[in-house]
Order: sequence, then structure tokens, then C-alpha cells
Amino acid sequence: MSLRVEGLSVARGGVPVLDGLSFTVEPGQALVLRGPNGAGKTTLLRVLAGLAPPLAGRVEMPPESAAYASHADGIKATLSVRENLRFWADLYARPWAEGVLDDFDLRSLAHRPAGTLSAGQSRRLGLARLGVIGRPILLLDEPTVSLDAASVARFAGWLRERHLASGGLAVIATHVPLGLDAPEFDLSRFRADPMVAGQGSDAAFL
Amino acid sequence: MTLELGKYASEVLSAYGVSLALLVGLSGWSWRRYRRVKAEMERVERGRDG
Amino acid sequence: MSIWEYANPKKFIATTAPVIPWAFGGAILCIVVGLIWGFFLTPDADRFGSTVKIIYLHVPSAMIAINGWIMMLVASLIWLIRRHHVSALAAKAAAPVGMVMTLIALWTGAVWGQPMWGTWWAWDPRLTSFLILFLFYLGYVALWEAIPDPDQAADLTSVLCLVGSVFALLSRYAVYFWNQGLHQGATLSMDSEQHIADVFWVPLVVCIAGFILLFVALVLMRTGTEIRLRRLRALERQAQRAAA
Amino acid sequence: MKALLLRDLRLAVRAGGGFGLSLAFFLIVTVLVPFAVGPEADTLSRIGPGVLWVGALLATLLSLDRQFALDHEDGALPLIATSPLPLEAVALAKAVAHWLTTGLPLTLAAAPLGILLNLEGASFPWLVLTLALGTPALSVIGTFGAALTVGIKRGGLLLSLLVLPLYVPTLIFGAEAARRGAMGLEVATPLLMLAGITLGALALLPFAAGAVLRINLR
Repeated sequence: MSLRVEGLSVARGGVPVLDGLSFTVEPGQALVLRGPNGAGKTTLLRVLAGLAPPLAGRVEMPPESAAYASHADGIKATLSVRENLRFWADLYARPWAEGVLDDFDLRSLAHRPAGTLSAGQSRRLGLARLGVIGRPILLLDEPTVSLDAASVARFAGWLRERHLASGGLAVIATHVPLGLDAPEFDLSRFRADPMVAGQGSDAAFL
Repeated sequence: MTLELGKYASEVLSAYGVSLALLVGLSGWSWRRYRRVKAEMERVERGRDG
Repeated sequence: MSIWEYANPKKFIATTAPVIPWAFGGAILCIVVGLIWGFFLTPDADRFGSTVKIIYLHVPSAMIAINGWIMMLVASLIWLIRRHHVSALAAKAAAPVGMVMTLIALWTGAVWGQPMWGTWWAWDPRLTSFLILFLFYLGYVALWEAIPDPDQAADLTSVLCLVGSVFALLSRYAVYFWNQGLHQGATLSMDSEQHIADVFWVPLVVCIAGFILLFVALVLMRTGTEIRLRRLRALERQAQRAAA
Repeated sequence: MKALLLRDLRLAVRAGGGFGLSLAFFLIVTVLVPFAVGPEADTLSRIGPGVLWVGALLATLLSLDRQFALDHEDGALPLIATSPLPLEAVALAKAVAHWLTTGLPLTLAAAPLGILLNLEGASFPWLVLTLALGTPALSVIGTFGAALTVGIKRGGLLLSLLVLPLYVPTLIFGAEAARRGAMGLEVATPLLMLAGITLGALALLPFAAGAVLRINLR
């Protein structure tokens, strides 16, 4: 259940952003992506999630094992917290476990329409989705934005004890220290050289 | 050279007139656009190599 | 050197640049000769009076309108399968030309049928098919304009062209079915040449050749423009990234 | 696929879901027609089936772009795309959900609205039958259009421009079958063509919509 990446090069809007990326994440491990804004963190995560094809290189992971989470966490305002989570469980054909409400401190909010939640609460609901769908590989883009310190600690705890401990792995783009003893991966070293056209779709015209 | 167009002369001429106007308009627009972009291209190329 | 060599944008411009003036000149020559020949030197057809002279504009433009869409369909397939930018840009370049040709076919068709139908527009199945084709062209061009990213635009418009072609064919038969009940179409079938006496035939072929040359010239010219615009955009983005 | 379908149905009927909007629009359009063409019963009954067909078609068009736009805006689309459900099935589920919330109610509402247009008794069954056969095609073609324009700002207008020409065959065969049925003429050809187009669209267009969604998610 490991994630292996070899010689990966990704582009955004036809322009190569990252080049020659190679790394491996073993089960139980996490990898934190560092780099300035626009370095390509989100683009890389989307390629790993299979939402966009890479320009070159390979991403090796078992099929149907990745879960992607971005800033916008797809919460339906008119559905209640429980209905939102039940939908994700059904969509991913996973058995519904009430325990996830406690993991993310949502038990008291279960019946409230998601539209009435605060930014931090709806963020916790977004992260609770990861607990519900039970995917071993998590690809998280700034997961702790708009969370207070206590919630960040709870999420890091869940990540460590529940996800990584049970053999899951995660690639996380974040600036906030999560207290995980995870190796860091600086993307600015792999910035594609703009003058070298590479395989981006603009290459044919340069 | 018989040029007697009968009672539909105005229709025939209008058909030709509009059609040729459209053709000339389309060609002219494409040609002007072709030249303008070509000139822009050369200006940028000179800027890059100069 | 396989044909796909021309898919390289720079080579495409290099090889087509000298061809454009010749194609353009040839087109003008053929159209002028064909029209004058057809306009002045042929007697009026008995039933239509002088409106039959419109055939020299209607039939060629109608053919280009239909074949233009087919060319765009093939170019879209080439883009989807082999990812050659030139074919996607050629489809984008051909769309307005096809649209104008459809407009001409509509206008000349309406004027030609006017004496026989007594009205400017009688929902004749053939003309209505061109009206629907015009709507497809309109949607295609609008979609290209609506999407900033060139690759995404090329992909989406290609899929629209494929789906649109199927529905264009369906519409053509639907329209023929829908209008049979109303009234009999023009006796002179507009698209088939065998009904035409040979004295009309030769200038018509010259006009058709002229229109084909014009279409080729315009598409080559406009594709060159699209390629250069795309190159300017790529250079600019490269400069931005280098500066960042 | 059932999960997505049930969620969309639940969202549609919830407050602000827009369930009743297309029905209201259909009613308004039907009411406006007599104001425009005059109250004579025989004119109204003659153009009735066609007017109701155009009304249903426009009402369907009205509620299309919300389908994917909402999931795109709140970030649900990439999450759904990474689920085990292929995008083609997502498109089909959206089309079925759209038909259940819009196409079916319009078909059922067409009969009572026919009374407003003084339709004769014979034309009611044909009207409902042709709408029942035709509205699924309108939904699935519309879903393809919605997928095509999901990322485009103010894509609603462009969606109508792209989808209306695709509606022409269904509209022609549907309205023609309804008209001939009302007059007791031979109905087999338009009805079979209408059903054929709907089945073809249901079978093929989800794949086109899935491919287009994949492109828009890049």
C-alpha cells in the first residue's frame, strides 16, 4: 500500500511547473510538502489523485486507494452534518461508522444543517469525510486552514493514531506544524526551468 | 451579352451584393488580422533575439 | 517525411506561407470568371427567370458550408487522437469561414426561392438544415471564445463537434420529415447538378473551384494567425515564469 | 450511483433546491401564450401540443446549469471524481436526477396545462406519451451541455446556445407525434424516431459528458 513516484513532471495550464520528482511514501509514513505559493503543491496533489494527467514520469499506487481533500471540501449547506457524511460513506461504498462523529468532535452538531456551521466546524466536517471513506492514501491540501489550535491538535492526533497507525499514509501540503515526525519535501528544488520547454503543450510553439 | 434580368433583377443583385460583401468582409478581416499578428510576432522575435 | 511532419506548427507556417497568396489569387480569378461567365453568358432558365443565376453563389457556398464542418470534424478527431495542435487550431480557424459560407448559402437560397414561394422564407427543408448548421457553427465559435485555456478549449470544442455532427445529421432528417407535410420543395433540386443543362454546368464548376480555393486560402491564413497568437502567448507565459 | 442520485433528489426537494421552479416557469409560459396569440379555442388547440412541447423544453433548459455548477463551486466535483464511481456514471446519475426532478413533473403537468390551451380530449394521451419519451433525451443532452460549460463563468447562456440546436430532432419528432396523435393520423414514424433518439442519447451521451467532465477537472 505504498505510494511511489518516479521522474514525475507536472504542468498547470500547459506550462511545466515541477520536473523530475521522485519519492516514496511507505505505509504508516507521512510526507509534508514545503514550497512557496505557486510552487505547484496543489497541482502535484491533483496529479497524484489522478485528477490531472502528469506530463512525464509515473505514479504507482494501488487503484482506488487515494483520497483528495482541498480547500473547498464539498459540503452541501442544506444537508445535515450526518447526511453529508452518510452520503460520502454510501458513495465510497463504505459501512457507516458513528465513531467518526466523535473523532472530529461533531457529535453535537450531527443534526444541524451544514450551512449553519462556522468555518472551523465545516472544516472539521470536511476532514471527517476522510475518516468516513477509509482510503489508505490521503492527499491533503492545506487541511488545517481556519482551524483553531485545539482542532489542529485533534486532527494531527487522528492522523497519527487512527490513520498512520493503521497502515495508512499521507502527503500533506501545509505551513502549519502538525507535530508529525514526517520528512519534509521542498518542491522549490524541482521547479521546472521555464526556459526549457519540456513537454508542456506550449512546447510545440516555443 | 444579354443583361436583361427580368423582374427579379433587384433580388438577384441583392443576393450577389450581400454574398460578395460577406466574402470580401471575411477575407479582409482575416487578411488584416493575419498581417497584424505577423507584425506583432516579428516585433517580439526581434525583441527576444536582439 | 510523413504527413504528420506538417503538424509541427513552425513547419506548417513555413510551408503554407508561400501557398496562401497563390490560393487567394486563384480563388479570386475563378470566382470572377465563373460569376461573369454565368452571369452574362447563360440564358435565363425558363421557369425561374434570372434568379437561376444565384446558383453560382448558392451551390458553392452550400457545399463549402457542409464540407467545412466535415473538415472541422476530421480536425477535431485528429486533435483528440494524435494531439496535434495545428489541427485543433485549423478547426478553430475554419469555423468562422464555414459560418459565413452558411450565411451566404442561406441568403442566396432564400432569394432564389423567393419568386417561386412568394415569401422570403418558406421553411424549405434544405434551407432549414442550413439554418440549423448555422446554429451549430455559432455554438462552436462561442465555446472557443468562452474558454481561456487553449488546450481545454480545443478538447471541449472537439467533443462538441463530434456530438454536434451526430445531431446535425439527425436534425437534417428530422427537418425533411417535418416539412414534407407542408408543401413540395423547389422543383429544381439545389444541390444535385444533373438537373442543370450543361450550359450552366461549366461556369458552376469554375465557381465551385473558386470557393474551394478561397476556403483553403482563408483557413491556411487564419490557422497561421492562430498559431502565431498561440506562440505569442507561450512566449509571454515563459517570460513571466522566468521573471517569477 | 444510487447514493449520488438520492443526494441530488434530496438536495432538489430541500428549501432552495429549485424543484418547483421549472414547473412554475412551464405554467407561466403556457399562460402567456393565449395572451400573445389570442383566446380563440381552435387556434389554441391547434398549436397547443407544440406550445407545451416548447414550454417543457425551455423549462428543462432553465434548470440545467445548476447541476454541475453547484458541485463545482463548493469543491464537491473533484471529490466525487476520486470516488469509485466513474464520471460517466456520475453524468448518468445527474441526468436521471434531473429528469426525476424536472422532466417527469413537466410531463405530468402538461396534461392539466393542456386544458388551459383548450386541447381536445384526443391529444392529451399523445402529449403525455411523447413528453414521457422525449424529456429523458432533453435531460441527458442537457447534462452533456452542463458538463461542457461547468467551468465557465456565466456558462448558463452559453449552455442554452450549445444545447438548443441539439434539442431540434427531439422537439420536431416529439411535437409532430403529439400533433398527429391529436388528429388521429398515423403516428408510428415520429414516435419511433423520438424513442430512438432518446435511447441513443441515454446510451452514448453519458460517455461524452464523462469525458468532458474529466477535461474540465484538469
